[in-house]
Amino acid sequence: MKENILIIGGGAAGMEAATQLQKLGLNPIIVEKSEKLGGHIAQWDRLFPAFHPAKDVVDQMLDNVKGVDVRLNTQVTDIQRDNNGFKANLNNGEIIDAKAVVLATGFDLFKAERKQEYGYGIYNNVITSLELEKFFRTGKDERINNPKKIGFVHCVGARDVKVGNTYCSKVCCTTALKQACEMKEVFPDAEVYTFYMDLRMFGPGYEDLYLKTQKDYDVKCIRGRVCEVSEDMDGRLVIKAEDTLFGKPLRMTLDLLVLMCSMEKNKSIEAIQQKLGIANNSDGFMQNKDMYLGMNDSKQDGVFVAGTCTAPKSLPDTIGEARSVAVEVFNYINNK
Amino acid sequence: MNQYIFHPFVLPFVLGMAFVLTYCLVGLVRIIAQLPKDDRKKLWRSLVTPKTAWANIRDLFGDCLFHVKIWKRNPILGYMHSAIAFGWFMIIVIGHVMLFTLKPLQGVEVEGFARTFTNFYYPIFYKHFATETPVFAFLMDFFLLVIISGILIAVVKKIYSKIVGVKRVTKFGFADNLVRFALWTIFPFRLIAEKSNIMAFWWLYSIDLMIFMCMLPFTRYMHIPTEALFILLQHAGLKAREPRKGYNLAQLYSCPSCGLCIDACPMSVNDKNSGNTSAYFMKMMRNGDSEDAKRIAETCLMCGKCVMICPVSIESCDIKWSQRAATPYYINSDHSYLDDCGCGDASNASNCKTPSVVYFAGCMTQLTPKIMRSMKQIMDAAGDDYEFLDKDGGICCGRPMLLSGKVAEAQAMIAKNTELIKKSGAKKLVLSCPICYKVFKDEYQLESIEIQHHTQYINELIKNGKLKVNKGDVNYVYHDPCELGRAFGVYDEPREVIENVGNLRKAKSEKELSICCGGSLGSFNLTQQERDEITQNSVNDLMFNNPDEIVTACPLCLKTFAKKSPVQVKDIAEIVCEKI
Amino acid sequence: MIIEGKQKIWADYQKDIPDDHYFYVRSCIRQAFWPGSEVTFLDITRNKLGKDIYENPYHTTCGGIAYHSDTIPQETAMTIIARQFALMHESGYENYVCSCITSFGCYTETLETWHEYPELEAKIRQYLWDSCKKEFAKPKYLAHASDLIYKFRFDIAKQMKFPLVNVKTGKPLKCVEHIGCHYSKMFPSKGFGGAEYPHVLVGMIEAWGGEVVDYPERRHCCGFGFRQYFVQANRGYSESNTYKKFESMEPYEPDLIITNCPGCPYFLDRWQYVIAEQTGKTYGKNGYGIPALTYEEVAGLVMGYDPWDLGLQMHQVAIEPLLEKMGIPYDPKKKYQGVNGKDLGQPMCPSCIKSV
Amino acid sequence: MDFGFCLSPSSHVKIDSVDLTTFNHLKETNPDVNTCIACGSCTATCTAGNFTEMSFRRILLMLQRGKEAEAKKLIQHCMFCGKCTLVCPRGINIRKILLDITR
Repeated sequence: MKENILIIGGGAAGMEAATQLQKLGLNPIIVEKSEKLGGHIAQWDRLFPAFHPAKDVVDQMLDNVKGVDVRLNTQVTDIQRDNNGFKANLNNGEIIDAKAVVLATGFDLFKAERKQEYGYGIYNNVITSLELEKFFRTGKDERINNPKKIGFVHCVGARDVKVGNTYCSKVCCTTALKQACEMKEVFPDAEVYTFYMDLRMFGPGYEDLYLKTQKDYDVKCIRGRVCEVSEDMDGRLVIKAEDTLFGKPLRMTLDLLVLMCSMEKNKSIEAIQQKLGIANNSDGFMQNKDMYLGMNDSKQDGVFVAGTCTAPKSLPDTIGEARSVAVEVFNYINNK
Repeated sequence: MNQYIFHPFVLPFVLGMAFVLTYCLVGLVRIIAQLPKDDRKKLWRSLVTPKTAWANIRDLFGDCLFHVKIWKRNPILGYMHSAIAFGWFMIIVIGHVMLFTLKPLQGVEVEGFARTFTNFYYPIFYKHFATETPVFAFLMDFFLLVIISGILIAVVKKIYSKIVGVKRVTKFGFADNLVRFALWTIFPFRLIAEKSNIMAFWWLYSIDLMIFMCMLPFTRYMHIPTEALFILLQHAGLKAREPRKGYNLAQLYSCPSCGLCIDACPMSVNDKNSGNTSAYFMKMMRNGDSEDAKRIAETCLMCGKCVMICPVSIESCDIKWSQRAATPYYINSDHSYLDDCGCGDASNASNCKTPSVVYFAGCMTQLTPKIMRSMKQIMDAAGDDYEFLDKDGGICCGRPMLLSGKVAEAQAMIAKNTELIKKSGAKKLVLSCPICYKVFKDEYQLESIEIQHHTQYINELIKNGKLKVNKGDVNYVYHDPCELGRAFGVYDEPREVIENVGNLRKAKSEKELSICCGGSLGSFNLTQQERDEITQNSVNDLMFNNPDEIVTACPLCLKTFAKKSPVQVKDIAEIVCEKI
Repeated sequence: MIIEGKQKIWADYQKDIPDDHYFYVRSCIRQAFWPGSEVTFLDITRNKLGKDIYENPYHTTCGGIAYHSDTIPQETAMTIIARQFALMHESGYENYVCSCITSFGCYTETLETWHEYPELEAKIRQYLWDSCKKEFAKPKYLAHASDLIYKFRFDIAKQMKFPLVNVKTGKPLKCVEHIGCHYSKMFPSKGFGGAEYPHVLVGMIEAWGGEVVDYPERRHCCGFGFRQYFVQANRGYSESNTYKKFESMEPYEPDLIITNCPGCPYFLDRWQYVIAEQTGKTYGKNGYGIPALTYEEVAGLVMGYDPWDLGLQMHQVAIEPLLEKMGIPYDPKKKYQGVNGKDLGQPMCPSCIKSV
Repeated sequence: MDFGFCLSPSSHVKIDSVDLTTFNHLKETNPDVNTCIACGSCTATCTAGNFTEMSFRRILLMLQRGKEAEAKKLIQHCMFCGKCTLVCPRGINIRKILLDITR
């Protein structure tokens, strides 16, 4: 009989891990709390750096997990170790026995309203990066009315002790530039500004995207964090920042402000995480065994981690980890 | 008037001739009038100075008729040009000589004004009006055939230019093509008319001549009359001043648009840029198409290869420079800060002795510290007392500023550097950068101070035994920097130095044909990508004989080649230093 | 503007204020600037709302101005504060209410510091004993006086005679609310509504019928800034900050400014005069300024106190247009008469901004 | 009346009202101007910068922030030696841009 592997989370990491585990002859079971697979990436329109449709990737992944045992709208309510491995209770009353557990629980998007000074939820024309992706997908958002001036704020909820997140969320810089270009495509007459602290173009083709953003799309990148947003008489946004490269404070009026919300640890999994004895790292994400050779191992035997549950990651990083976790699990089962 | 001394078909010719003569005369007066007073004086003086007068005669024949320069470059094209030019010239000369021996067919004698008038067209259409002596008949037929043979080559060249060794030819507009067609057909028509005496061909012949002469001022064929004037002006020692006036105007009209510079231009490595070559630039300047001309003037690398290769010796770089200099600027430079800076002032250094050599590395060399280090080691090894003028960063030599057309602005830098160099008390100035070398040679008034590029300096050190070097077995190829080679003919010294330390291999194009590295400060407009293409082409040329290393003598060439070269690129100072 | 978003934040930033029995400490400079305000506060709380509010005659300055001007060390300031708390304790109170925002900031900062650094608290306890022989005690609740008015804003509304409404047009008055920086910018959780969208004055304005003006420079400091003002050469900097705020609020045509800090109404009031003298510009209609009032003065006005009893003649910017708008009767002759009918003397007439 | 002090001008750059004519004009002929990443190489190597405040990076920013007069003042110090162009990691044709600004 094939060994059961419990995968918690049906996003990119969970689906890819399941795909590979199935190929390796094991029986992965995905438990996904929402009504469909795909996770955050399914809410995305196009992917950086080459504007590749996210749907293509998600559809391919969905195709790959056909035949995998998937429980949607389901959550693990309790999990215990027994002689055979793990016994997990699901909220639908089902009990799953599994030899190993893969935590692919992903991330929560930082709640933009927590950065009160940006006025998300208070000013009409402040939206989040996720909402902008939805606009790209559906073409609908009543707050986006042919804006003439658009601003992007990087590091919302990242690199900021004031919200308790000191880490870099890794993907927001590239996402901001990608979205800035896309806005220029939708609104060619608009002036687009991005406000960054550092531009971290860490991956292949990302620096080219940056160059393209500047040269072809005429997006203006200003080094400085937006510190204050207000509304003027006409309901337009007045922002203040420092142009740190110029060494002067700067203010301008915008029609739309997009907040690049960072990744935070998925809090809904905390109870199960505690039951499994997985600690958090200093950034509040799940701690893996070590960051070099044990990145997929937790400190607990038989419990593995993959994807953004341990740190902010890009999609290729996540898929890479999901594949490597499959090998780790396979070796673990075979050596038992 | 008797039909045997006049026929209406001469009228088109007479009309054309009258027009072109008037046009040329007016043009001549205009150009002379546009010359500054001093230049005009120079011109008159040169005409009566035996030396320049002789040179004028020599070149008028050599260049305008025999096209000696083209012969040297390409014998087929040389023959083509001299066959047409010299042949036609001979027909005209013999025709006029013959005038006195001709017998009108009806024995009608004409006197007075009529005689003068008939003289005007008689030699051109003589066969219709008179019989000639056999010797002249033979000579006339002979030269007519010579011309036609030249035209045949032209036709072939037009159809398939590679057969005569030309890759790219200038592209022409309607007027140029029309006149060319007229030129090609004049002589065959004449031949047929003379042999058959069919009236229609006499007409065609005459109309062809009219088209040629009436259109001439508006086409490149204007170079035929203008070149003669240009030779005189050039020999008078005039220099380019206003972009489209005086001497420059003569230069512009002397360009035959032959297109030899198109293949020569390093920019032509990309076909898109072959439109930026001198041939097109001259054409645009003639047409007054100034926006495009301005752009090309600033795109040019100023490597001087087109000037070197030009069969007419037109100084196109100078014209481009004068175009740059004519550009108005709304922000003036302010280099007053140079007055109080004690930059590079090493005279307060610990050794109070007056150095024998003052070394000026230059801005570009500041970016290639290995040249500076090598030079220091060489000078130390040679035991020369030297002062390193811009050890801690100096002032620009002024050449880049001059290249942008700003003469007065460059003077601020020239003055400060002059002051610092003179203050050092040294009798010799050694430079590492040919860009500096050019401006120091041309513009600086350093009186008794000898100016050397380090290739010359090192060669001298080796020759007089002050510097001992070992010969290695590395195969080097030497790249002639434009501002050292073509500008000053410093070809031998670097080669002698290299042969002292290793083996010298030949590049495909050498010395005056050397291809610019692409990094030249002369160009303002070329993009990095366009420069890279030029660099690659130049590297390929240098790699022709598979050398182990590329050697150059310019920090900018060094930096530029280093990006694209498959082998190590070194400065000549560096390879010498390795062999001390 | 999405009001629900603000309401959510307001709901998140609430704090406990006890219903009765307060120990009240005054502000040094308010007594000089706006003597009517603290009297009115005590009168409203004691006589109109029926609360027990005690004032100990031995209380002193909190030391805040000296502390923020870098003239006394933190330990000294803390010992002064500890003495104030000890007086409260001796008087049998545990709910500490201060009139001044600078004080409120100092108290909050001190209590938080003691909480984080118990060894410092021990040190201050010793200092207090050494210097005053007083028993160290900490208040159970700390509130700013405006918190109390906020808490009882609806009770005041019930007794309201002149709501913040223009009697001629029937429209609500446009009110700018200006919060003292040290109210919640240092410790957002200590102020009603937090730091970004404080509710303490907004709540009063809404309860009393006014309309809040939210203008771009709402958060900006009034320009007092202690050292910027104390040195004459730096006063232009202080004035420029005020100028920036007025330039930003001007298009909204506000009828009045409500403040809860001693310095803010002073600077927002006096700098209007200086700006007018220097630039010729006034921000109200017809050459008048925009009245900058304390929350007690506004509470007093809506409850029907006589404007001159409230001390409104102490304002440089003429208050009369506001009184006309609200329909509050006043006797112009009594403006510069003291309580005993004595002539207080009129201010020198400014050349630009209207003073009557 | 002399108060002994006066309003100090705002240090804020008000992007809304900045006149970008010069910069936009420059951008048309030199799209490179957009691609500066403010690394400062040009400033560090500048021959004139050895003696003055000359900085191409700052000049570009000044033009974008409405400080054209200051930019034009700085540019007067340029010697057009071209070192900046040689060191620019983005391959911006700095020398040409500097020349164009002065026109």
